[in-house]
Amino acid sequence: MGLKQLRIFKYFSFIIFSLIIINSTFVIAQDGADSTALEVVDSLTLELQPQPATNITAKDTPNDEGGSIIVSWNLSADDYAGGKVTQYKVFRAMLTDGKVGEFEQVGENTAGAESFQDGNVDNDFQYVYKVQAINSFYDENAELKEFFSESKISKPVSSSPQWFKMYTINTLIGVVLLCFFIIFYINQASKGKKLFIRKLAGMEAVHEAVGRATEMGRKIFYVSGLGDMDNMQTIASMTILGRVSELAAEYDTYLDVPVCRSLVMVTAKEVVKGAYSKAGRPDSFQEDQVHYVTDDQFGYAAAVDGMFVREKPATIFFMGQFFAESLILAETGNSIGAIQIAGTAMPSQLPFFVAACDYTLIGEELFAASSYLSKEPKLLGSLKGQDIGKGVILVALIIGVILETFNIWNFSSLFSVID
Amino acid sequence: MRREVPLFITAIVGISFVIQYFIPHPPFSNLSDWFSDWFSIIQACAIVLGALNLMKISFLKVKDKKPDWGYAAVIIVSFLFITIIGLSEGEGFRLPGTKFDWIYNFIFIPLSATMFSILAFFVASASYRAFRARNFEATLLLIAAFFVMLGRVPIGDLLVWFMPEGYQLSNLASWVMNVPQAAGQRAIMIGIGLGVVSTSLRVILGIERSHIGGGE
Amino acid sequence: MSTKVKEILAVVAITIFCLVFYIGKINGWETIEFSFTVSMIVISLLVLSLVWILILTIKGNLIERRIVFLFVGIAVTLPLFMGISQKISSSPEVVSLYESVDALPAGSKVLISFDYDPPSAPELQPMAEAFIQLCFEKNLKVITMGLWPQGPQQANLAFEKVFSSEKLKGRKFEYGVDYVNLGFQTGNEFVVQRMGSSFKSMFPTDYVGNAYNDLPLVKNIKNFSNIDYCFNLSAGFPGTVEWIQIGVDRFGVLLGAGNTAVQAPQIYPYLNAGQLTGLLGGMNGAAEFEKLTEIPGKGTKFMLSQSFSHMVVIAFVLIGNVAFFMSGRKSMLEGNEE
Amino acid sequence: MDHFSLWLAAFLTLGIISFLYKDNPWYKLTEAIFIGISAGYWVVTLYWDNFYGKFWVNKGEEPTLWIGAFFGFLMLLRLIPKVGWLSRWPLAFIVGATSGLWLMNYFASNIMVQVQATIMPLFSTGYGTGFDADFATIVANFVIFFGTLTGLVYFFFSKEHKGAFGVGAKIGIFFLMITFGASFGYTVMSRMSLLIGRIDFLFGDWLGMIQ
Repeated sequence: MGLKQLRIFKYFSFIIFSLIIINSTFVIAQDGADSTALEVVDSLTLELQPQPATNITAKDTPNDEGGSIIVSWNLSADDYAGGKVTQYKVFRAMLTDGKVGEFEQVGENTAGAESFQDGNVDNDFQYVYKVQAINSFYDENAELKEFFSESKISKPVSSSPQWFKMYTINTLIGVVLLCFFIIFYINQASKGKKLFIRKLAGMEAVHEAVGRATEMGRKIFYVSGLGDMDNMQTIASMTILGRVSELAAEYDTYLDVPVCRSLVMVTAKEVVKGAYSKAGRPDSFQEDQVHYVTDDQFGYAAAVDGMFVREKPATIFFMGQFFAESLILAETGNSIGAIQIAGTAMPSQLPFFVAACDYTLIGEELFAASSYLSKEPKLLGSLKGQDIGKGVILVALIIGVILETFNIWNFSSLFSVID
Repeated sequence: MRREVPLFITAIVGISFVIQYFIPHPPFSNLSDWFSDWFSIIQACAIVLGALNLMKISFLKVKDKKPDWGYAAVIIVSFLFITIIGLSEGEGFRLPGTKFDWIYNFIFIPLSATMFSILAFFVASASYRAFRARNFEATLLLIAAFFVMLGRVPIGDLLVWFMPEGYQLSNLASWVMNVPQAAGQRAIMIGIGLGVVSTSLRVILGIERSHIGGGE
Repeated sequence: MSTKVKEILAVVAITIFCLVFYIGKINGWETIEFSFTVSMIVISLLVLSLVWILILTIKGNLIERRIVFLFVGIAVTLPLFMGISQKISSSPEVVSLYESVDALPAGSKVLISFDYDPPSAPELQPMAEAFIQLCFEKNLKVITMGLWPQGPQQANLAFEKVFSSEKLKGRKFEYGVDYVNLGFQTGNEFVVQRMGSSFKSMFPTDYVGNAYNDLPLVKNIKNFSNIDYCFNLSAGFPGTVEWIQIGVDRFGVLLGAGNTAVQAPQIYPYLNAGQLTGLLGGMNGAAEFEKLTEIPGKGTKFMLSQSFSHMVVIAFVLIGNVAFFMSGRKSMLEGNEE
Repeated sequence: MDHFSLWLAAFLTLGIISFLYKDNPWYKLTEAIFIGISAGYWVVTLYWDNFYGKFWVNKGEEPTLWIGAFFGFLMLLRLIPKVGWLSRWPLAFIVGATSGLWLMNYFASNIMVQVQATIMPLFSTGYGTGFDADFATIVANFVIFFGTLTGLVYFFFSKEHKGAFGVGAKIGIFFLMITFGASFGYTVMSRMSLLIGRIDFLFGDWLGMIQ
């Protein structure tokens, strides 16, 4: 060790020695845990100890339900690629009557990180934070060595819940606008205003398909897919089932509804029963028309496939959320020569429905189908409202692209949904 | 009562769940958590109905000696078999080494994985019999499918070995997926978004009410 | 001979075949691998039979479904016996996934959600293995969970495989410190939603029953803000879409995804919109990722069969269409072929 | 894996495959086993995970869970025809909550975010970077923009697809078809992978013929 280094060493040990004294004199609350690391102070420590993080700030996490505080800091001077800092540890203490309590570690973050979110705090209590810059590594004996330096303590902070997520204001405006259009046109329609709705090929064919089954004296199958009742596609499918079963009741054709979710079974029973009584044939309804098979995707597919092959229905409806089973079902239905009408919002299954079924409702058309089938003006009004929404989106797309292309305004930021 | 209360429940619950998106403050912040718990519990109760329904239909088949009644008996036996074992096994029924786990590994997986894999055969059959270039649209569908299928396996690049790096079938497939395909998907997605909003709204407003038993 | 007798004979023949090879397996027979010449002969035979099908079809009689099935079965099985290797390219979405993981500093916490079950394992398991191994090679901490009940089992299988790999053999990984398997929780997308406020409320214990707070790796993880990277392996619902809608859009996590090929096209718009850092699609995605990470696995092994199967499907579409145009479109559109 | 387990798995696997030949007793047997086992599997899973795991274990700490249990109880009342109509309440609850949640989730993720992603400067790699895009990027930007635009036009319900609007819708349908084609290609890929996985089981794990 050269003379110069020796001098620096002496100089530093003096400072640290005085620090220890100051520490033990003024901060009695802090016990051994912190000072132990300072015991073995040699040149190696000095060399390996990183500079502390600076400018520690803590603030309540905005737009949340409370219980969370964001701690941020400026990087230690030794935090760069290849620098000494490998990690930051964040410590927290509660502040009661102006007195700082015991610090405990609440988390860590990797080198290069400038903040940490502490989600384990209670609302309306005061806290202070400090951050340790850590240099840890395995030495030649494969023992973990750790050196650290501590930052100053942050100003006290407390967390609280907010009543509104400020950054969702654009979403709020958008959704209110869209709902307004829909409700407005529903109103218009129920006042008797005539609205034009284009033909949906699949829905035009429903009467014909049900009629065909009646002529042939065969069953109709209605498959509502794999979704449970917490799925909008299934709910849309149930409303379509209502219209289809009404028709089936009128034509007096047997409608078979195998389902793979118990809740869907319960709902479908309500729907079919309601439709039969609406069509004036409550007695034709049989409880077992709607029956549960199994919750399992392929158990269900195997069973329904078997039913198709053995009972040879004249008409099959596939409406709702479908996955891989769509192909087995549609292909088998096609091979027995049934008329098939399908509708789903699952893009991955659409090509097979398009290929193997006579008519296919694509995406949004599935949601429009029940309105279309009902021919009820109110429901058709909602389609018009949707279209206005679509128009607004088209205009926004065009204006936005022009503005951004010519560097006038970052229009797309209006549609951001994250903070 | 029979119709008004459900409509009321749907409306109130629906509106609260729309609001919870904007308000982080309790109790709104807890709503979706509660719903997920409640839904799980309701689901668990509802499956009793489903299972009873399946048992009833199978049992009637056996009792009336309808055609294929033997298979209905197999359904009943295998259902009871796994249910009794699973329920008696306790909370850790799924851990490796349990009887339930054995049933899962050697009965359930082979069955469902095979059912899944025979889709490959149906795909091939559908390709041969159903995918026809009937018109321009269908032709476009097939061409896109060709390039993607070829571009996504090593053999595709082998077929166009003469093309320079960066212009091979795999690059073309990537382009199709990332550009026109993504544009189409996006249009479908936006459409679905509008459809969902509109249907949800109709349900919440009580205009669409078949889920609680049809029209009137 | 009646059909019935033939069928019984076929079943008997298959049974004997299986028995012979099973007994052979027990007695330590070697696996079979075709030489290059044999492989080429097999390939030519396959091509010839396709030509035969083409001729038959043009003549106006569509071949039976069952022959199509049989052909597919053979064309997918035989390549598994061939020892031909192929050059695997790398698509941008796979590269960007690799780079985003590569950029993570050592010690970062990576959450992997296993949202699939064994039937989808052929596609997703190779991704899981390569991804976990990459994490360990880069000294990242791995936390796994599942939105599907069978997911955590798949995670365990992947860990076992990775620990026994050549590259990591000498190293020790401590459960609870280097990796944790949190297990499965019901509630679909709500699980993700709730993890946004608290992991612990969703996973009070891990897969084997240790309390959350007893696991050093996770005890200080409150929610997504303490996670550096998420990776989701998905075979449907709930899966990548839910992780994007809630994890990314609401809580701002950094997400990469591995999907079954069926799912993947739907994910591209999200990828395009920057909601995902990268995407592995299907077995091809797995093979490309294996190549980038230099961890060869089943994805690479199965690629030859995959190539063959694609060629077969393309051939069938072409044959169907050639016949369709040559024999007049009308008659075939009307006829319900069987 | 012992011999019995392996052979059982193989027996069931081949039983399902035999359906490809035709509907036969072997398939019907495996199908029946499949239906029974899978229905039972879900009963067990839902009981332990949902009822026991969610409700029974936590019922003391979380009083709100009782509301769920009450709804579940109402659901079971279907078994008694006289008061069966009460099961509409939990249904109404589920449908209402789903509607509310989906309304917002889809509005945000499918509309807002996708619109945001589609609005981009056509000649730049990002906003405010100047006209710095290369030719390929410019083409891609244009295609994505017009593809999304025309695809949306196709979905208009209240306007006849005629004139300029009809042309838009027509182009839109082309994009949808490319999308379906790509989906088809990927689905083929996926299905074939699964078949390969199964064949690997038969010839690898079971018969030991391949590595």
